[in-house]
Amino acid sequence: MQRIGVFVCHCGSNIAATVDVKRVVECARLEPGVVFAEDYQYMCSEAGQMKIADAIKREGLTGVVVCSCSPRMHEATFRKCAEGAGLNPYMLEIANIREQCSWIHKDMETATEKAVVLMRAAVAKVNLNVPLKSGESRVTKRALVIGGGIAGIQTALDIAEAGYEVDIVEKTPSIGGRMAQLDKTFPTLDCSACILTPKMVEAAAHEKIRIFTYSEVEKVTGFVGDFTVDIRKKARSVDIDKCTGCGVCQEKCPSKTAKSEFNRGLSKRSAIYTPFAQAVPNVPVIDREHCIKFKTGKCGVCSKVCPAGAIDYEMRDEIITEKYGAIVAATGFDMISLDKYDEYAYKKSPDVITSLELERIMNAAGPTGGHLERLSDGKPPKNIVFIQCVGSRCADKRGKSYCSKICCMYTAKHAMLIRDKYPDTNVTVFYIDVRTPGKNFDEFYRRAVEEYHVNYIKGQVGKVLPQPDGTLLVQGADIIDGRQVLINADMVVLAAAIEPDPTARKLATMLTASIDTNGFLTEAHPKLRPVESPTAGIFLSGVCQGPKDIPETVSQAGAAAVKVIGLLSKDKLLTNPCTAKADELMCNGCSACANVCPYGAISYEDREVRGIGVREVRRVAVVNGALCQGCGACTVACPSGAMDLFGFSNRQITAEVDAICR
Amino acid sequence: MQIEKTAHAAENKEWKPMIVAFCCNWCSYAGADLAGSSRLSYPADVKIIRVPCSCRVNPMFILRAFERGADGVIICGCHPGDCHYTTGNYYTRRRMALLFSMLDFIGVENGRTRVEWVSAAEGAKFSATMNEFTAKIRSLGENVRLGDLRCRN
Amino acid sequence: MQELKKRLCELLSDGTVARVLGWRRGETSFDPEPAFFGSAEELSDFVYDGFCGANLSKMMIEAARLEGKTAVCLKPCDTYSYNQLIKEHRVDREKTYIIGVGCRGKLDIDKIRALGIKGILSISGTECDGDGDTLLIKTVYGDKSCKYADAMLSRCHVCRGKEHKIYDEIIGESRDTTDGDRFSEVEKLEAMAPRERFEFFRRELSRCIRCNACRNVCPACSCRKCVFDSNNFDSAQKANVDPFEEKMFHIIRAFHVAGRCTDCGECSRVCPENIPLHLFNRKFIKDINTFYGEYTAGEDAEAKCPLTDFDFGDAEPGDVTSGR
Amino acid sequence: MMGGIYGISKDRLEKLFSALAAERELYLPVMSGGKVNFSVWEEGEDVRLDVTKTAKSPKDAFFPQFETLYTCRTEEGKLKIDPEELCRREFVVFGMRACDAAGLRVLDRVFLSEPVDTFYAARRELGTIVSIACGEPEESCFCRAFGIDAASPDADVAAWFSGERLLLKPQTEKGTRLISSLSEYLTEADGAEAAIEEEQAKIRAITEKLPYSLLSLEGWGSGETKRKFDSPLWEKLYRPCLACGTCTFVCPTCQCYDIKDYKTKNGVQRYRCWDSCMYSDFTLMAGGNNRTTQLQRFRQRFMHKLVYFPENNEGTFSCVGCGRCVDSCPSSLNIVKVIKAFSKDGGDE
Repeated sequence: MQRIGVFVCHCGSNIAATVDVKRVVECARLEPGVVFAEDYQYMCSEAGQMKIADAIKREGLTGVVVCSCSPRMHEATFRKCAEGAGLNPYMLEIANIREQCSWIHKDMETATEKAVVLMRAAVAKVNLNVPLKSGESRVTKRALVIGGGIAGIQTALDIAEAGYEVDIVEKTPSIGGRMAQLDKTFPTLDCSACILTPKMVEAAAHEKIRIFTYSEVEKVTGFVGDFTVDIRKKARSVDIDKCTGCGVCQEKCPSKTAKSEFNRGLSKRSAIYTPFAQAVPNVPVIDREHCIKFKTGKCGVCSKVCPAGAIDYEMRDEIITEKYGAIVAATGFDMISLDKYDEYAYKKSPDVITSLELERIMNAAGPTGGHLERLSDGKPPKNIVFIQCVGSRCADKRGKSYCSKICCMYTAKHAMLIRDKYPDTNVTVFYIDVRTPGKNFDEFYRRAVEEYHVNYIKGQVGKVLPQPDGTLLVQGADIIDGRQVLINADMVVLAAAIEPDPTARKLATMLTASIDTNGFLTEAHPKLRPVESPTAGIFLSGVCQGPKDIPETVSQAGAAAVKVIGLLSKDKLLTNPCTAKADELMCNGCSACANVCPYGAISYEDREVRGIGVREVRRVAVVNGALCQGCGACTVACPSGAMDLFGFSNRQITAEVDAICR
Repeated sequence: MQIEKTAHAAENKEWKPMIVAFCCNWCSYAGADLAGSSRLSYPADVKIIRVPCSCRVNPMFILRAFERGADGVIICGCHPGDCHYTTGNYYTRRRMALLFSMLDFIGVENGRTRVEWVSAAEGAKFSATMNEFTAKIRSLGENVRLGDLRCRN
Repeated sequence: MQELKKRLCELLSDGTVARVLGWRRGETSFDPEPAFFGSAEELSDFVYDGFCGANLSKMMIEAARLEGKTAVCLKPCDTYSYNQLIKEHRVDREKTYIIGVGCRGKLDIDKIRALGIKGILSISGTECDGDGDTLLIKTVYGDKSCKYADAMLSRCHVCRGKEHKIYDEIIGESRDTTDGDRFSEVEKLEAMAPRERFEFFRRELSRCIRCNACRNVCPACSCRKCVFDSNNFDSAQKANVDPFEEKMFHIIRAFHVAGRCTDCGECSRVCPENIPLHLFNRKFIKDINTFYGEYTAGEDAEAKCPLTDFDFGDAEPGDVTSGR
Repeated sequence: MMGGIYGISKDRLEKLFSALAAERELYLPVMSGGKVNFSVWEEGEDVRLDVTKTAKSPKDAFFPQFETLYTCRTEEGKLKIDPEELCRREFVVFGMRACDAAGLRVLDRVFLSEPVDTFYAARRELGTIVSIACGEPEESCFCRAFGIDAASPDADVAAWFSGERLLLKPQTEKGTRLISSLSEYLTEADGAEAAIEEEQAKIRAITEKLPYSLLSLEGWGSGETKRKFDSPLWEKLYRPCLACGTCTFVCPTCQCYDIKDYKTKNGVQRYRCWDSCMYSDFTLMAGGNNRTTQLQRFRQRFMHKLVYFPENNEGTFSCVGCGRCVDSCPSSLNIVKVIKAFSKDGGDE
């Protein structure tokens, strides 16, 4: 039997004005298990807390009920107080007689009656409480960053700067990501490469950072503080240690038919290649699909010309297994496929391009050497039409319901750059809305309109029709003037929606991190925990969590890094003791609980089970306390009631029900 | 030979509905707190039990409440998609849809059970829901079809 | 049956299996009991006829603990249960040799008694490989007869088909026995007023004696310890004390097997008080089909149980009950 | 009036029931949901005296499946105990069979021996039994094996259907009182002795032909307890047992019960309810259970009925051969199979 103390708070007049606290105290004294009850002006005050602490010691209390404000307010306060007095903090429960009683009821009689019932329910629960102890788990002081774009690089650098080891896994041959493909960045118009490449180099050179390019995460097990990850290093066919990055192999390679991924397929590359000149590491890979040696067995030119003898056709995929304390997802984005947008003639005309393709065209290292020209005939375009929200804010299934966020700004950038460099080019932008919330963003957009005279038309484009003369007839609507607009354009640029990188979905499954309907990784709380996944130890950096621009990405990358650092700085993690646990003797091993666990916290083991008249090996559910977050989904899925939740046990809740209903 | 008892003859006291509300810790309990701090009243007949997630609510608890004389049971959780534990309320939704349908099937008035999604920001909705639900229960009257009469002793 | 018996003997003697799970001839021609047979000699008592209605799949949980392989005779409907047990890791497929036995509907001695036939001494025409549709019944009060179909268990009239969902080999022919709609009883109740439904269930459940036969025979109720036998919810009870306790027991039992129940009908078959317990399960099956799409528990050993699954667009509990 | 025989025509039975029920509670076999069970009679119910066996035995008129023993409650922090009142109303159980009446004798041995079970004793005192001879015994009947004569029930009033008449013969003082109170409806039956004898002869002739009637109980009863207990046959016999309580709960002689508490608003209601030796928590104690396997539990049931009970009760078996368990076992297991298995080879295999 417990020895319970009940403490009723007046909360000044907040409670006492509507609840007869003395009567609550009197009723409490009659409850089974209650050995002490008193009331006080402000239980949360130092003097109030002293009363609780003193009573715990003096009366030898084994349980405490505080009738006061919401547990969301002061449960932690009172539990800490109880702990200070030598009582297990989980032996204390709150009866919420303020928010759920005194504040909503006017009649003293009614409110008091309800307060007594709430007190009884809390007492009934405490009668069944058991001391709980947080478990401890160790922390591996190394972080894994998945994705080597600006988000991943920044996160890795920040973590490394704090002194922790960090590995970056990047699936392409070089880090750099989307930002490396950009020409200029808004709203400052500084060169993307100029600000990114130093960071890439810094990351590569950092003694705490290891970079696995051309690699993918294969398997993740474990939990916060103690993940085990298998990384597949795809066969590069070039020895990274021997290669000097001289580039001879790429020059001499006879197979030059592959489309350059980096240039969005607008140019060709050799079968042995680095994606771009500033690649980190500056070590090529052999694209085995296009390599003549791999296809026919004959060739081997690269091997012959390599002065360092770095070419290794025999190289195989390698699996590296490493332990990590935290994992950051920074898988970034891609543009949606425009296959279903026939009306814009993207597939039909080479002069209808996406914004990212325009970035490459405008870039000095791009397919046209930085000259703005039509891909069909190489002529400079005189009329360019930009179409916004292609697949963004889209009501139908072809596109995305969300705003891709960056398109308004980069289109303003493109328009401005074109007007600046080629003043005789007409630039028209069709838009639904122009959204420019960001530091210096609206000013930037205004400049495009006012200084550079970019022709912004509010309205959508219905059709782009390639004309026999090679021009493109753009049929749009101007909804402000309420008229149809026909433009003969030389080039049409589509601001295609961005979507999470396709690998994110698979990764989310591996990490048991949740994703939303659009495939973006979900944050633990949209406002208060925006860089954490609901799955402990998994953090989110960059566009994998939702559309964002570079400054936002970098700040989120930093924020994720801080969370990781905070985690890695601990030697041990305290686990939430209100976790589920299966009674081995009753467990059927049926897997129903594991099927509903959102955290992958339940596994099955063949264990020897011992009980009265029982001694056999059975398949039983085992809950990993470090992973379990205590939602209780498993407890209801379990038909036998073998699975129960500490702190909210079946018997505790039943007792509360009984106490309320009697 | 079934031992059957009929409902107690009208007790002298006026009948007041007894309503059990299970609220998830993260959204609905906070919503109830907000209703409180906004002084949005609802009947004292509603008594809240805090659970970590609506998916913690076992049908056993609901039937137990009815057995012990509750006249109505309401379960409140985060809106679908907003569950603190990502998926808990989706399971609640299925479980309760089936359970409520079954209760309806055996002839229990289907207004006695309810699931409502209430976010931490919806204090007003919480209060309105509880007012509405209590009114519904009042109109249905005392629960005689599910109660175990012994608990009234 | 001879072919089946011969094959079972072979399996035992060539060492494929260590034992056979089937039915042993009883004292009369209508009380065979489920039994394990360890040798060809023991098999002389083996029987498989119209009265072998018991679903043996649940006994395979026990068999999984025994040394060596067990050959089990499963009727088409039993194979659903077996699949479901695989899904729940309760049986060991590796240690099972499934003989899919033919079925032309199983008989219910109570149905015969309900026809006013008393003092039954023996019944012929019950063979599984026979194709007569009349049963000849010898009684102390003279010879009687009845239609095979009239003596069939209710469940056989709404059989889901005679296809074995899992087996190693099939022996014997099956015959379609379906002549009713599986959900018509449920629909009939649904169409009644709540008050009438309540009276119906009160009347039916008031006969419950809490013998637990329905639970103990149920292949989905395979819990090592039932919640109603444990104190986990303060719910240990064996008394039928008050009308509500039976409701609680039967509702929770049906809820626990929802999405897992294969509608094998054993619960109703064994109820000594003739309570139509299958109505609860069928109601859940019907609801699951309506709300979440057609689902047949035990059709395979992989599909996710609807109650441990969800869809973002699932119906709200409120819509579900008011929608009718 | 003792010794006389009274008759009533079948079509006036309904009137008789009304008269009986007006003064006291009347239990009759009533059909509901396709099953016949004894229940407190109300006007218009489907009374089925022609059905030989009710699904459940009528023992719960005397020993209900559930009954409250006392109630504790706290008032102002003080504990109060309200003992449950003993039965004070008279009642009649009409239509019991000879086996059921014999079953009560078994219960009497348990509940009326010291210490007397006052709840049972009070009901036994106030209950009058009218038992009807079995006009159409069924194949699962084997009361004869236990020396029970289905043709002449041992009860307060014995009754026989004869043509369109029901003949009633009071056999005890209670029975005589009951019959005299019904004089308005009954007539002294002429030539009844002969009619009864004729009916009895018919019943006995049928009983002869029933498959289990000649079941031999040789070797059962006291003695050789250990040999039977250790018999390897149990291992084979128990296998199909589902561990349900059907056999126990339909049985007219099973007397085990459990005592439990039900939490009420401000205390507990202590009640007892039938228990079954087939259940895993039967006789469960803090330190565990002395029978941990189903084999042991299964064996207990039959050893108790056929060995332990006769050992302690001058050879009386705790089975009356009503055959309800034979009819209702989901696995077609039953006491007949057990008795026969042992009689073949004495249980040594």
